[in-house]
Amino acid sequence: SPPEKPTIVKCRSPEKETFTCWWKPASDGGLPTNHTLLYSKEGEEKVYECPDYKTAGPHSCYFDKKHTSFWTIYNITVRATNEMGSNVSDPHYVDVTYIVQPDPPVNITLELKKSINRKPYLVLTWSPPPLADVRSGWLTLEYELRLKPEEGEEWETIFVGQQTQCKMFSLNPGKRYIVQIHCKPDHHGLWSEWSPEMYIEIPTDFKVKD
Amino acid sequence: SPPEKPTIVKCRSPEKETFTCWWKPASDGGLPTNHTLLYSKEGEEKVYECPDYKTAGPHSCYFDKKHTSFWTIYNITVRATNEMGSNVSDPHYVDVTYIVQPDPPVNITLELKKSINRKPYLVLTWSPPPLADVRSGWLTLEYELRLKPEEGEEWETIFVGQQTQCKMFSLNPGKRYIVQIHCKPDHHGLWSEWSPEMYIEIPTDFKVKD
Amino acid sequence: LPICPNGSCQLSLEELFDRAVKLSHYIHFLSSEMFNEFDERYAQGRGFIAKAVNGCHTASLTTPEDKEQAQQIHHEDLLNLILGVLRSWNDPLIHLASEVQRIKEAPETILWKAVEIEEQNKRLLEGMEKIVGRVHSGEIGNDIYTPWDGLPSLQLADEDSRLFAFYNLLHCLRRDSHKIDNYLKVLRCRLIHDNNC
Repeated sequence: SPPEKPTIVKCRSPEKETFTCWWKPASDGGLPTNHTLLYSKEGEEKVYECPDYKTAGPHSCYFDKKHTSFWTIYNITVRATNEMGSNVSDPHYVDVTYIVQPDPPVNITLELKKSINRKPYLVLTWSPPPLADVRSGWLTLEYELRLKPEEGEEWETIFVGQQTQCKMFSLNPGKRYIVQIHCKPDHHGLWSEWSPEMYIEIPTDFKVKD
Repeated sequence: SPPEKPTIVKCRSPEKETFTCWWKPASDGGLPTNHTLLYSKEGEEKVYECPDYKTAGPHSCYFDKKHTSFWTIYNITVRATNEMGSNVSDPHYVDVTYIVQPDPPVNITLELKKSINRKPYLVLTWSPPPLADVRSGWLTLEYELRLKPEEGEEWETIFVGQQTQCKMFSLNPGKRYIVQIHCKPDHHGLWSEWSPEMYIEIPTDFKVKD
Repeated sequence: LPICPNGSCQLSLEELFDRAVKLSHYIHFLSSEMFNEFDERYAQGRGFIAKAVNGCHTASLTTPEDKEQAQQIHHEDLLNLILGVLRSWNDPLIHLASEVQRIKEAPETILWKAVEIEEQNKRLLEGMEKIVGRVHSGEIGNDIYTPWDGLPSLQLADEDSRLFAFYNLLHCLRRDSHKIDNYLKVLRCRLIHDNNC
């Protein structure tokens, strides 16, 4: 039988300059099936085929800079074809600005300090992911951090806007904390993955480096 | 003896519509000396005299809207003359685009709120300086705020871009903080003075207005 | 998410203007940084600013020089002017990106910016043509354009003259990219936010 219609899973752009779409084949009706990704741009009749099926791996289409425009909305479909016929996915509309998902922040540092009233506080600093840092002003990122005691269940999440440092005051001496940070373009776009887990132990009575 | 040559001290525009230059007279050779400010504009041979020596006080020249152009270089000199002769300052090249220094932000409000996880955070709001016309888009301002515990030494400075409000999370309960804000045109120009100091006390355990 | 009434999707004019302003801001930010880096490294004490007076190839385009002029000009004329200035920079930016490589010890940051500005300028031109197409009642004016004949001066043997040619081009790029950014911010407030930004 003809193949069932495939599904476009997602499209992502790491830096608002290029983007990639992935699809999931459905049943191939027991016959060799190939897939063709077709797209048109808002306001244009012309239909184009995927410029590069290779770069991003199987069942994917990679749009390089030349093929990426963020002044238009892409109408994307995937057609599955075998000798018995073909079937086309539902259309997937893509506006590149809405699918930007940066990489996680880097160079995260945690430092314990003591305020004048001897209470410990934690200073976190981090840097934007390399790609976004190079394009500051073009890709403005916002950050959110989360932390919880190692054996605790609930994360405490704090949105810190565009800052790349934060002070955490209310920490319990003697506790070991897990800290992670992620980022997202301001306005539209998606949160990055969380950065790798980092650990910090708040000593019960600790001396500050003078 | 003839007067020594004067020096043009600085030129400033408070709202990217008019500008003023100030000069410093040198020794007047013991004789009554008067000063004439002359300028020419890029692309024109004609030399003009200062349109208004009064409005901005002594040793100044005020250029109203009619006499102020952007993206064009003014070549400004000041001539000191007494009965023995005259002397001309070095030329001062000015593009008004780069000398905009606004007044500080106004209507600053500080409000303590409690986040879902019962942690206090501070909401600051402010307005652009009245002189600055940000509504038309001709002038776009960026803001930066600083705060520090009253008895603390180090200011913490936070750049907030074009927003006119900010949420501050990392605050130490029981502390009294000093807060100030200043602003600058986007891209070019100079930071305004800091707004007057404002104080806010973070209570150790405070009830949020429900 | 994008507006997709009955399957035909379209970016709103507001969305197009927001992206154009973000891009023009970024291009001017880069142009300004590139000029400052070049000025600090190659132009100190050479008195180039006095010579740079009236040296821009786009000087013949009558563009608004103050707030009143920017507010009085009809938005279609201002949009066409922006298109004209952008088009006039296509050619010099292509050559700048290649000629900058030949400057002695040109730092990587200047090289990278020259290429990035050339690419983003083309991108902004694409966006402006889209905006003009949306806003324009009549045909998109293709006539505003000023040619650039500065390539030979970027290749002069005499170092001082060649460096001045670069200085002047970067000075003009900083100026014109700032004009475009400023005009787009004024147009956005006028057309999208009813002059109440």
